[in-house]
Amino acid sequence: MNFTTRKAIPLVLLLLLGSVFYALFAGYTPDETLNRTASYYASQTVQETGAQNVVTAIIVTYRGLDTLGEVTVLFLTAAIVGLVLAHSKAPKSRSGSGFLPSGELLTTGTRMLVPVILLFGAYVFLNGHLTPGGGFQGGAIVASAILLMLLSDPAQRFSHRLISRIESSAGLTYVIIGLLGMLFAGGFLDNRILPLGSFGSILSAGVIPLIYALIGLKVGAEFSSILTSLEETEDAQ
Amino acid sequence: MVSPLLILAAGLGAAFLLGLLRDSSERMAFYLTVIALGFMSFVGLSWTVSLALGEAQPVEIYTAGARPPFAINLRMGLPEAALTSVVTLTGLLSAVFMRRDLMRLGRRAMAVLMVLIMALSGLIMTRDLFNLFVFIELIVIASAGLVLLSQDTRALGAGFKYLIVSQVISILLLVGVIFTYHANGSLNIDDIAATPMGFTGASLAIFLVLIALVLELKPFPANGWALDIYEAAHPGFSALFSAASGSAALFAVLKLFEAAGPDWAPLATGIGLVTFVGANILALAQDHDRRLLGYSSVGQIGLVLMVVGYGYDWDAGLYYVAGGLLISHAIAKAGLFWLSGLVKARKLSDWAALRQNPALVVAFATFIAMLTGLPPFPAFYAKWTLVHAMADYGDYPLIAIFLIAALIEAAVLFRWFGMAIKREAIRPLAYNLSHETVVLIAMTAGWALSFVWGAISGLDNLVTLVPLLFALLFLPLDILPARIKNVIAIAGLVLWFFLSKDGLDPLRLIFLTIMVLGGALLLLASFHAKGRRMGFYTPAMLMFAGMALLVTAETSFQFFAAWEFLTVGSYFLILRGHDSEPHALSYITFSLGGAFALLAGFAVASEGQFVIPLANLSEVAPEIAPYVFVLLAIGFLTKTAIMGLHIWLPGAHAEAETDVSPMVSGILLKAGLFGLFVLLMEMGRQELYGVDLTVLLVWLGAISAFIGAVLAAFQEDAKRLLAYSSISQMGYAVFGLALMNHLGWLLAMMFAINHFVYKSMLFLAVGGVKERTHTKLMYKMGGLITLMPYSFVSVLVGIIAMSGVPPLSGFGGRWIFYNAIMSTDLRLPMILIFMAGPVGFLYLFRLIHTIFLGQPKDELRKVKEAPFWIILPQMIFVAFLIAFAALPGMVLQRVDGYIGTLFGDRPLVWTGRIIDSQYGTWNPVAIWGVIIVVFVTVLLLLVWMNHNAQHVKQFNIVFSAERPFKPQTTHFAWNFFAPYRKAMGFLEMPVSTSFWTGVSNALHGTAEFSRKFYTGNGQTYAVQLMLFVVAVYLISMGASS
Amino acid sequence: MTAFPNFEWVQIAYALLTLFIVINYGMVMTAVVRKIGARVGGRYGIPVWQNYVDLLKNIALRSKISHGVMYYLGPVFRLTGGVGLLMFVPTIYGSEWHQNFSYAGDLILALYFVFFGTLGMALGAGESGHPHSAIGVSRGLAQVTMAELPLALGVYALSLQYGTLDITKIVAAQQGSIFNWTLFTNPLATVAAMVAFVGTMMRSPFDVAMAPQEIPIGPPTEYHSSYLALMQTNRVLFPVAKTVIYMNLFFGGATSWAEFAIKVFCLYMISVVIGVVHPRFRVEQSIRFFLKWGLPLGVLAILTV
Amino acid sequence: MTLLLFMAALLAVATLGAALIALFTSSTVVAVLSAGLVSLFASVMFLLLAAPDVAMTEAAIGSGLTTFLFFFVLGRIRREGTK
Amino acid sequence: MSLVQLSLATGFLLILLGLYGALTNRDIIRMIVSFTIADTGVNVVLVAVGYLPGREAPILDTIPVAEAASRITDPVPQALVLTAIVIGLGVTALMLAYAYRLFRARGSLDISEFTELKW
Repeated sequence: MNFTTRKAIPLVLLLLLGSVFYALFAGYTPDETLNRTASYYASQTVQETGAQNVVTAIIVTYRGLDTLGEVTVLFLTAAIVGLVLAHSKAPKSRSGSGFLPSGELLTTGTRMLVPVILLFGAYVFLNGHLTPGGGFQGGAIVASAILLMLLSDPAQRFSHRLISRIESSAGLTYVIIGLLGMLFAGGFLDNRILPLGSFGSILSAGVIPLIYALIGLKVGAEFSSILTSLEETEDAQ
Repeated sequence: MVSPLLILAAGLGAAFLLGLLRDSSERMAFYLTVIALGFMSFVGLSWTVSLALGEAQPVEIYTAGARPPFAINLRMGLPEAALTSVVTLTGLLSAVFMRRDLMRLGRRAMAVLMVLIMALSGLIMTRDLFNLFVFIELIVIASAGLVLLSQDTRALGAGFKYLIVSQVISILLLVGVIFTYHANGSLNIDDIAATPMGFTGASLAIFLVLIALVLELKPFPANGWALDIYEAAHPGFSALFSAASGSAALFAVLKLFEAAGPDWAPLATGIGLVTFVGANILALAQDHDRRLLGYSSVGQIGLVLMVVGYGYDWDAGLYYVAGGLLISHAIAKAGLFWLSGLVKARKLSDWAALRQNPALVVAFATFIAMLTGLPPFPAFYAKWTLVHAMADYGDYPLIAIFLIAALIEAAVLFRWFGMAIKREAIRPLAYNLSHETVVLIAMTAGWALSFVWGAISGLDNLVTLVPLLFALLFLPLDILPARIKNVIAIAGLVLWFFLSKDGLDPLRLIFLTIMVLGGALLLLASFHAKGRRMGFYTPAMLMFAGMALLVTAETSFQFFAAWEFLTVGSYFLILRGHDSEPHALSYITFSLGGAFALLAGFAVASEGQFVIPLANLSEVAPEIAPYVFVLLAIGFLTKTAIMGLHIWLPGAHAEAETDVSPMVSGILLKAGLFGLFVLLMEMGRQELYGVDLTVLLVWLGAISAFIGAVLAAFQEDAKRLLAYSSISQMGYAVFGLALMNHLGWLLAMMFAINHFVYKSMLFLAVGGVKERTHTKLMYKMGGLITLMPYSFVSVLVGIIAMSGVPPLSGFGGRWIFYNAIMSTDLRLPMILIFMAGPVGFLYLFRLIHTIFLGQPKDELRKVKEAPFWIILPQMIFVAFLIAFAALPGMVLQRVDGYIGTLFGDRPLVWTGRIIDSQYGTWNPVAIWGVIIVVFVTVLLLLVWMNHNAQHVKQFNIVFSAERPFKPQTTHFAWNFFAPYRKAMGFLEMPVSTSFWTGVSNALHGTAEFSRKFYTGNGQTYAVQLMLFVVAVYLISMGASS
Repeated sequence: MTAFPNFEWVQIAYALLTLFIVINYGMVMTAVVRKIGARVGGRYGIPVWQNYVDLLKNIALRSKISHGVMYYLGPVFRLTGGVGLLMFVPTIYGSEWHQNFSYAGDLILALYFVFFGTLGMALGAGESGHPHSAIGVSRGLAQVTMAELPLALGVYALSLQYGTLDITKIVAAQQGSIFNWTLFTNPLATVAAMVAFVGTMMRSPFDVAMAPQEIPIGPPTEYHSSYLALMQTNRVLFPVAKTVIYMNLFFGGATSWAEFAIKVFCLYMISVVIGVVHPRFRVEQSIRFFLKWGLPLGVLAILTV
Repeated sequence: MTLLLFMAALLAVATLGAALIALFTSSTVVAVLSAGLVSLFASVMFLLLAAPDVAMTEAAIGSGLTTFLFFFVLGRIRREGTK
Repeated sequence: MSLVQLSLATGFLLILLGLYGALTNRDIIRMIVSFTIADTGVNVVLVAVGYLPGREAPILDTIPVAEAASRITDPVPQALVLTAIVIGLGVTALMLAYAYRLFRARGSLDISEFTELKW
């Protein structure tokens, strides 16, 4: 395939696909009011879940199965990345990302920042049912602490075992909570196995904060696992 | 009942639990995996069983304590339960299969596997569109991970291509999902069904969803990436990828097509059909086993997709058909992929290693039979029902395309099977007990499901048929010595004959006698085999089972199933021959082609029923009757090897084993004849475009009779000569039948009996000679008369009988023939028949002369008479021929009477031993008397004059004024009929061979050409994928406008 | 003995009488034909009793060897074929004495029994191991495949015409006037059949199977002495028996031995005359000849009945 | 409202511009950074579309973590490729 | 042109650009980069489709529950996008890991080098 056809065929194809998209675009009119699903959530979320953040309620409860799948995606990715990299015998070399030099400032800054970041992450996922943010965002923030540590000291080793334990326990607890929902409430992942508490307080919305905390831990652990797997080389293990 | 959600929870929980284990405790991790998968399978199976037995009702599983569409819900109905069982069980078995590699890679790999199975189950059960997407992504990621299990470094590239394509698919899917949500205000699949959109503006959204899901099914031609995975991945994973992922994705597609409404169904039908056809054609050019399996997977899934689109409103019927196909596919494909793990090298021919383990060969055969939809497997019922439904809708072109593609698929698979049976393995089979166990479990599951499908089919449950079970009995008995098995086989045949003979009309009784008792008689020859003779008795008994059932069949379904049994059994038998691989393939291809024509014929005839009594063929509506007739006739004529459809026969009959040749020639061909009998009896004359089809048959029969004889005269190979002669003889029989008068039918009957006797006898005799001389080329023999006198006698009697010279029974045939043609208006076809008669002498004389007369060769001077057990049946046949020639009435009179009731006339008058017709007389006893008296007198005269004749040595002849000393130059044998060839050689032009070769080359050429599009470049695959989407979009928009 | 209706031992005597007459007639006639041929060619020729001399000489010859059982039986088959053929055909119409055993079958029996002797002979010759025998058989068989065709078609046309396969009935239908002969009622069939007749009489131009004038070739190559005697007997008997069939089918049969003698002689002479004036065909040439002439005639015959 | 729209338009142009750079630059590093920028701009757009949760996630994961993933892999490849 | 349309258009264009890059760039890393752009585009489209003009984020801290139905925007697409983003990251990470392994296997990142499996 020569240069022109290699680029021209995709171009033509994408123009055609673009026309499909254009048809979607042209036929789209924003809704005036919430559709039935959304209006159900708008009116029932508080009553049913006790969460302020409707998105959180949907994610953790109504579409909890999706979210369970979602953390499983990360779990899978972490596992596979670990598999992929653990079994590629890297040549011995100096460790480190190689293009980001770690200066004194960064190292010191890291030491100070890491606990703060971790705390902030925890805050984000514990308040997920009240404010924007939640397990995923919080998990990402937790992971960024690990990232910072990696950047400042590329030779740093993390306990894979610990990460994996956190990840697994969180996941297992998540599943068990889900099953408890089947036993004691309306179905798998029903959040009402704990009292809904007072609306707007941190200990409200049933089991949502707990789940989001678990998700935060799990996601944080998974991100960390992926990052460390990508950074570390085999010979260091 | 435990909640089905536990399947998901158990999978996930166990996956997470694995993370708590130490890295080093792989063993424990593995056991945990197996236990979890076992539990998942248990839940799935228990639901399947309770739902199937009606003990449980389908349930909706709500999550989060809210009703759909506000929370995700799952469903567990019978299809869901069944597919979940398939998925989880495949997962369990694959886990066992991949034990070593899983242990090598550790608990993380096991977790990935578990998540994959969980996600597949979720995909099946979920009723939420976005949840579907999540599960698909899980499947994609887990699959990409498991691809890495393979030690093959190329798997890496394949996995990456898969990821590229999946990205594109998920983009399309997400865009589709969100716009569907926007249009419906709900993500629940059932809500989409409740508010059908059809081809309105919002339909684009559902189009994107559908096409994205269809792309997950690897539709042709947007599937290069999937094939690379099949080729490179670990076989254990490929089994999952094909069986479990394929089934789950297909069910997802089914759910959405059901939801999207009937307007979209043609899309599925079209894509499915194109995929089925395309994949099978491409598979023709494959030499790599796993890639071939990949193509086959793609094709099978395409087929089911087609059914999904076609039968979207059949309810239970859809699950029966699609389920039958899908479950056959799943078991067979998983089984084959697992088998491929035991075979060390990757060429198709390397599967020859399987022969080290007969059980695995049986498994291989089972899987191939399941894939090709042979009875008694579920796909057989499914195919039957599908074609009948298509016929009911009047979609005849669809039937044709479907059956042709199915035929190509069968050819691909049987080509492979042939290689496995006939080629030499380069590398031995891997020894792995757990792998073997897994394969055998799959095989057992296949048989078990055959029972289930048979039981729910509302038709006959084929697995419970006694003859079939009898044939299968020989699988475990195969460890016994051949002689013991032979005794059992003969006893079984005789017993079955006496059990089933009552209540049959004389015509059927004769066919039953030829097929079952005749089989027992021929089996006497099998006593000569030494050792165990593994793999002979099951196919042989399968063939006889098919024939026994064929004769007693009362409905179209029974008939067709029996037909398939005998076809398959005989294929395996023929394949046993020494150089029979290509011939067996051509045999099975033609036979299945013919069988498919039968299937189509029955389907068209059934007019909305799913099975009809054979007798109802006479009540088919007049406007479709001719087409039914043509289809059925094609099916039967393929079996009788009418000229044009004959090219499979010479090789198949000639290369078969000594005792198999008479079975497939003497007996098997009668199945086609029997079919024609039934067809003509029920349907009579039919006209198509003003052509009387029976006249066409007369012509075909005459042409076969003539050309077959001419070709036989030109053969150097004794068994090929006999094979071509069979074509000629069957031509006579077809001719007689098609005359559509009493005597014509009697003629056909006479030929059926005679041909069975003398062809069996001749094949046995020639086979016996071959056993001793180790060649089939006649010019290499010569002068064997003194060494093999009994064989000579049977050939002598055989050829006299066959040529129609009085006094032997062949003459009776000719006499009836002349009487028959006197009472028909057809004249011209007779010319060919008249020409065929003397040509018969040519090949017959050649046969006896070049083998038994002339000069014996030095290397054959010490050969012994053929083995006793081969001679014995021949002598019985000789005795029968003589008796039958003198007293034809003992067999024919009742048949004649019966045919008389059909035609309402009595053209023959049987007075004592004399048979009179309106035109002449046949007095067999008198003929015998005169000939014997004259012969003996003359002989005595000669003895009186010449009693002291001395036997002289071989070269005591004067040849060109000198004594020859080399038999090679003195035995006039090679190209015996050179002058005839000079004059009539143009008839030898291989017209039909070139035609079929051309068809085959065209298909292979297409395959070779098209597969070049699979460049191996991931980007190109992505481009093809999008091209596919755009093309389908344009086509469906064009179709809807 | 229901197979032999009205059987009386005397019938055997009658049959033997027929046989005796026919053999002697054949002996003399073939000698006469040869003599005529010689005279026409300006030679003196053989005496008319020459055949008897040859026969006796051969019977008396003492060189008696055998190449095997089939070789031994070959001439037996051959002569049985000739005798049997005569026995299955009514010789003289209306004569109770010379109906022979024609009730055993009809025209079809006769037509197929023709091959009995040929086949046995070929087999016997084959066992002799002499390649010339086999070559002769090969040529003869190849030629006969086409030569018989016009006859078969002619017979088919004729039996359609008369609506019977019974030779006696066919002859009966031709009685009364010479114009009732098939020759006149169905000339096409007759001509077609006569083409076959000429083709199968083993005379030039269709005698490549035997090639009598050159090196010995053909089935009898290795046969000598009493074997040859049997074959010679057959060689005079068989053509006559065959001619009788043609006579019965196409030329009104014979009601007396005189008519028989004349008709057979005339018919026989047809092939002789043609043979004298035509050079020999190679096998493929004769096959093409029959395809070109015999086949269309036969087709016309069955189409116009 | 028009101000909001104007900002959004600007944002859209910037997003597309970053995307074009990501596609057509010859430097992989620049491409990765531009892709991160696309994500960042997109998260701002999510804010405008009243989706703070999404905005946070996109910023943290889409533009933050993803970019680092790229750099880690690029770094490994560079280290091993230069030897 | 409204905000929704603008975002939609941006999203679609990002998808198309991303796909174009993925289909034309031979460098595997650059293909992955292109896919992340396309993913972002999908996310933008998802959120835009769920947006109701003039409404607020679906967080009921300042909005009274009773008025929620008339004041908040559709929360469902946002929930979906959250999931999609995380999944996108997972896939990207996986592809990167693959890219690394492919590079290790071949010493090259050119996709057209990895065509040993074909036909």
